[in-house]
Amino acid sequence: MAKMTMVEALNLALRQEMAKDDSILLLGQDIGRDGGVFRVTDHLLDEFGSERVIDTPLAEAAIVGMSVGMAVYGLKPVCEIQFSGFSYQNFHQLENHAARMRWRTQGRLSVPMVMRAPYGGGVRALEHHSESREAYWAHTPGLKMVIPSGPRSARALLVSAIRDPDPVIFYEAKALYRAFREEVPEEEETLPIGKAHIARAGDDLTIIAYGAMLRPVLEAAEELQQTEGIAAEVIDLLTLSPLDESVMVESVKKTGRAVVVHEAPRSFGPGAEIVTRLMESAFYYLEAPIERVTGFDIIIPYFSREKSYLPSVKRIKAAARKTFNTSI
Amino acid sequence: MAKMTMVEALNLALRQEMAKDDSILLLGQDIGRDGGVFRVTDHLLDEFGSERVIDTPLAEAAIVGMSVGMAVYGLKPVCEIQFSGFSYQNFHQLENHAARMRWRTQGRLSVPMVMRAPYGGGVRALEHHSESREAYWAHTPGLKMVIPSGPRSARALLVSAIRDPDPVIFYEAKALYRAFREEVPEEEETLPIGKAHIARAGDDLTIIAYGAMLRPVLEAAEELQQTEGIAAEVIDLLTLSPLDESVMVESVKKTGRAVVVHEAPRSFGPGAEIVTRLMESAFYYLEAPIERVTGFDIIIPYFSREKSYLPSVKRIKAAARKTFNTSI
Amino acid sequence: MGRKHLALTNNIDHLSILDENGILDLELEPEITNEAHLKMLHAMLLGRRFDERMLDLQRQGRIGTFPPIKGQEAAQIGTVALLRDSDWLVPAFRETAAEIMRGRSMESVLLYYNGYNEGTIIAEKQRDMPMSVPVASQILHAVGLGLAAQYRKTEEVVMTFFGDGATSEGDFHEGLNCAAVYQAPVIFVCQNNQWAISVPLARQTHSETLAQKALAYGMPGIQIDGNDILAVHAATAEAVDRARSGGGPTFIECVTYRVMMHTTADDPRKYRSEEEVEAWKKKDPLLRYQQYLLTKDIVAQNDLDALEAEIKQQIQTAIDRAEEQMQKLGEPLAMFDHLYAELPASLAKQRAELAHELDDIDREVDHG
Amino acid sequence: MGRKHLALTNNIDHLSILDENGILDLELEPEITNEAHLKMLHAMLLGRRFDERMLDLQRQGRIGTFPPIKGQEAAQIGTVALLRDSDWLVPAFRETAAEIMRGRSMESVLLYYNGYNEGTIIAEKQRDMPMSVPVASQILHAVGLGLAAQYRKTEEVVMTFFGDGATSEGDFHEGLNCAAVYQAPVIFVCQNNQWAISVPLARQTHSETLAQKALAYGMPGIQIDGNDILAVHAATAEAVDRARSGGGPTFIECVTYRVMMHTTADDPRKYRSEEEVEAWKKKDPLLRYQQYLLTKDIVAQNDLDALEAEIKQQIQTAIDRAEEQMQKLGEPLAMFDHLYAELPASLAKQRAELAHELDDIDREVDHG
Ligand SMILES: Cc1ncc(C[n+]2csc(CCOP(=O)(O)OP(=O)(O)O)c2C)c(N)n1
Ligand SMILES: Cc1ncc(C[n+]2csc(CCOP(=O)(O)OP(=O)(O)O)c2C)c(N)n1
Ligand SMILES: [Mg+2]
Ligand SMILES: [Mg+2]
Repeated sequence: MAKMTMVEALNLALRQEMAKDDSILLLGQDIGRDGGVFRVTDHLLDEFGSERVIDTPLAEAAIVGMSVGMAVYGLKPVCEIQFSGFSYQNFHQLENHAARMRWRTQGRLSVPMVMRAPYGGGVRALEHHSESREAYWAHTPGLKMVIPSGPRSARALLVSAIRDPDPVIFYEAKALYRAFREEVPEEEETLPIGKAHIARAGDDLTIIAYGAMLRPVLEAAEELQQTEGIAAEVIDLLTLSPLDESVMVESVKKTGRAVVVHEAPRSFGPGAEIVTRLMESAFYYLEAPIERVTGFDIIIPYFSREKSYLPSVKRIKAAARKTFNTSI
Repeated sequence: MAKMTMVEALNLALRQEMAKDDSILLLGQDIGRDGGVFRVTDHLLDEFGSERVIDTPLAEAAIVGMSVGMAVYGLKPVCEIQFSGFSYQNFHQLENHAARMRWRTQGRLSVPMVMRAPYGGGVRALEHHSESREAYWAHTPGLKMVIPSGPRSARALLVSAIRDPDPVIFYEAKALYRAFREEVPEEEETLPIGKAHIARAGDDLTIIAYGAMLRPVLEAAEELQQTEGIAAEVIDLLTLSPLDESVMVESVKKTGRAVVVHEAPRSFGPGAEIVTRLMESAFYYLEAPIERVTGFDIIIPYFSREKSYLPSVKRIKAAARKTFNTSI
Repeated sequence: MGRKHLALTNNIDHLSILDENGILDLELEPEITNEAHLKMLHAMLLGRRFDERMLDLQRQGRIGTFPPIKGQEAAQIGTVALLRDSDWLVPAFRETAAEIMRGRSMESVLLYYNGYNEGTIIAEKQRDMPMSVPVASQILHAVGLGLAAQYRKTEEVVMTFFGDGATSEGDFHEGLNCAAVYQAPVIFVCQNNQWAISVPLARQTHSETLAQKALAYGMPGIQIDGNDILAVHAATAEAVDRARSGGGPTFIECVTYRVMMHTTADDPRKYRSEEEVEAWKKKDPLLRYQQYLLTKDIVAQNDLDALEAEIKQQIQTAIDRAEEQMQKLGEPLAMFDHLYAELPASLAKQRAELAHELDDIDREVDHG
Repeated sequence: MGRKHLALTNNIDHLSILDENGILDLELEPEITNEAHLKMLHAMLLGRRFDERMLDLQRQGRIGTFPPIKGQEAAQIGTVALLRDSDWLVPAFRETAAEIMRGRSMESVLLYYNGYNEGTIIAEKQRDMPMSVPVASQILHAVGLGLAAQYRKTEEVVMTFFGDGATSEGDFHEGLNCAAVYQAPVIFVCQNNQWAISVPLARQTHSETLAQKALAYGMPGIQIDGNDILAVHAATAEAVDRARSGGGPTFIECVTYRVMMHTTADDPRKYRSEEEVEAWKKKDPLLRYQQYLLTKDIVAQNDLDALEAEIKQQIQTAIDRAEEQMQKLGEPLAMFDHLYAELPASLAKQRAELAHELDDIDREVDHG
């Protein structure tokens, strides 16, 4: 197995799938000669030609709208929106069409497309380049919303997303693109969409996270174990929608305590749904209120201050401890 | 006081505010000669002229984007998006700009605009005309999200929204437009944005709702009282963002039980945030899991089936009863 | 150096062959077989009569809101007539006649306007998209289909429809621009019916024609009398041939008129004059075409009468069938079907909730 | 009847006055005062030198990613020079020189590219919008400002900038269409620098020029040599006069070139040839303009030298000040300021959370 960055792992997924299935096409801004601004599509133009690796004009609604048409035709477009902060330009194409085509035609036409987009902070990017608004898509019926947490899950989930018969929004944490390497097998590997992963086992507390937040969460869990003897179970959601309720509920039934972590703004954010599902299905097991560690309800600040915005190990640990202070 | 429909009450709010303040302009599709497809702007063209009641080309991003520019200039645009299902076409203008201008310029420029849009089901409308996706806006930092529940609150809140120094998304339940009449005073009346209203007092159970759902909730509360002796307190949120946490929390601290009702799809919907706030601040007072009565996580079906989709009195009552079955 | 006019590759032409007075430009008259003429006549007449009948039904409360097409039959039929079964149609929401000519059943239309999801099912082999309500959004799907057809090295072409109002939307622009960049085999048909609900063309755009918008994309564009089916047919044939042979997209502006209300929920008297409507009624595309066919002896008056009777019967049969079908439809649980290929667990739970509730109702009915 | 070419109201001209070889079209040479020339020269030179210096700073890690403007100074300065203080500038993100000429401080630019929100503050009386990153989105704000100025019956005009890539976005289309419908006093300046990151113009649109896109809106459009400040100035003067006198909007395509990388995060060697870049460097707008001013005796060589020295000093002062300021900025709690006019209760709570956390850190630092 080779050690790969997430960028390389995503590239591998695309390359291998494209080699196997000529109905897979890529489209997006600067994905051809340039290989994408993060190089996820590097060299794919050379390998598959400009008919399959299509640089588009600067038009997000077109990228998604054309993908809808291609998918209806029977192709499997994997489009890239250069930054998730520019996916609002194509919101209507997803909500009005991609999410509805199968349902509207009662299964006759469908839209097996993937929309890839980098999301999240932590890489000192310009404005509009660091947002984390996965909740918009998770709340949209008809879409699936997937967020891998590292090179290996990114590769496996992207393959699954491409093969999925329905439209998948695939968010890639910029902060993870080159942050570390992981063993990624050359041979095919997939992960089921809609299944969470227990990234660390523990009996005292459940911490639920996804994407770039998994790493600080695991760090916090380790420190909690080391310094305070708290054994945290860490759940990596991997898919936000449909949400894998049972894994979370089982864990919390065991631990009685939970912390939910995400970069997205707090209010009406993904954490609220997670908390609510736990409340609905594990209410009588809860020893303390569930804590949310999240971005604040503001625009993520320009990069000199973004660290104070993003959930930190310290903040996660503080929330974890709070679930043990159950005095009324 | 005259008895008015919600359409008439909204029209009154616009007419009176425009007469007082010449910086208020209306723009939108068919709002001029036609008076809006729901007649909310009826006769305003005649009264204020085409410079202030501006029919726009069929371009939602333009409607909102031009409003942003006008607001920056110092005007107070009140724009209409013909149906909230078409507001995704202008999502980027709200997220990228309206919501950020004050913050980006540290108070130097601001966007005191209102985006009005009809939302929700129950009027046998065509596809894309019955959605309830207020969560998108409530989750967007920098916006305020207001949803009145009848003629009188609609009039008072629209006046407040127009005077608000920040961008307000103002959703009007189509199902309420002509459903009933209410006394609406001719003289000026406002309601504070960000404040919920206790629509019915009670000690046994808290039901939280807004917009078109208030009426079935009040009906359910009345029936629960009559038939089962359950005294439900009903909270009409009126503003979704910023959320009036304290009113809800106080009520649930008293009742120990809560039901949240909305038309929007359940997952990652507004109810999740409400449940979570209650969990965070009234956890130790809760006698039972909080119930959600909501739209399902699907597209609202075409109108022959929409009734089965929308929360009904029956469904609300069943959920209320469930909060009293606290056996584990 | 200096200041010079730029010469553009494309010119914008206006085309009219059979005018409102029945005068024919013999040189431009297209060659159309009698069989093809009869097909078009049938489709136009069916489109007209079905539309009229739907309005009756709506007024009787037997269907919900719908957008009448009256007056736009030539623009719809003269274009779609050129498509093969292997080509794609991507309609907006006012192409009922075109959709039916392509194979959509009248039952399906009736189900749709009665609020049944079953009304957007596309029949098995049919290569059409369901109608699209969000204005202009479907244009991009047509470009995607065109690119797919191009990628698969087929001869298929894609035809998409939209109104004059749609030309103001960003999706229109992005679609035409991309189609031109990729030289996709797409025919963009704009039914310029002068109105977008209450907004007249002059408030929709400041350009003299819609056809000239093609210049922005370096794309051939043409304006035609959209009530003249011969002109529509001729211009479309040119565009389809070009697209099929790899020559790329074309923009066709059909100048026509929305004789009726925008939808049955609309009252056009609020914003336009009777005189304007009356003037346009004189340009009726169906009468003009029938007159032409009679003059050319392609049909006789009694053929027309027979056709009317036949169509009346077809429509009645469709209505009867649709009303019968609706008795059987309406199972609420069907709303959960086909959102995803497989029902996710959380949705299955919600479906079960509704099933339980419906059971309760049944029981209440049974025992109450 | 028949098939006829349509005559359009507008023609698209190309304008060039001072070419890359220094040859001047005397008839078209605009009348510009010496004072105005010196202002433009200062602004162009400052724009160039500041850009170069920022690149150094970026390479030294003293600022973050930024988009260089080199080669586009004439397009920015020849246009903005025509604005009054009471007019509005609505920039995209590559108009640093234009913004500075309008009054933005270099410190503000440095703060912005160092990730400080203080870098988008607009100075008190300045009628400019902050730079806008989402491509083409700002175009609509310009139209809104123009409508507001029109409504208030002022003589103000609005000038907005965007790139060649921006012309593919829906917002571009909706903006120009609306401006033309309302005859809003807006000047749309497209800096066609041939590239949108790695996408060359030919893959951005199939039209021969960008200027001709104005025809879609029934709007005057002109293509000019954007490296020729005299042409830029002349075309802009015409457009500004038209807008100011109620004649409506104009679309100006400045043909120029992005000599440097898209941003400092970009490597253009991946997608374009050195030869192409070298060829364009020969068309440098600054050298051409300086030569013209020398020839015309508007400046002498030692004026230029003095100007260089002065600008170098100005830039250094700005950098020193910015770096000093940054020492004092960075209070994280400031991120909660100014999102709303008044801090809502729930946000106040979150602010308190962060304040508490920061206090903890202080204490840890104090005692640890
Ligand atoms: C994106 C969007 N905005 C608004 C509407 C509401 N609406 C439906 S049809 C229509 C007018 C369409 O005009 P045009 O494109 O000329 O088509 P026509 O109705 O004349 O056939 C409007 C505004 C919509 N369906 N979609
Ligand atoms: C809506 C949107 N999509 C994508 C991007 C990413 N992006 C930033 S600049 C750019 C290219 C812009 O090209 P052009 O308009 O020609 O301006 P230039 O960079 O050449 O000045 C892209 C794709 C963005 N900022 N906004
Ligand atoms: Mg129309
Ligand atoms: Mg460019």
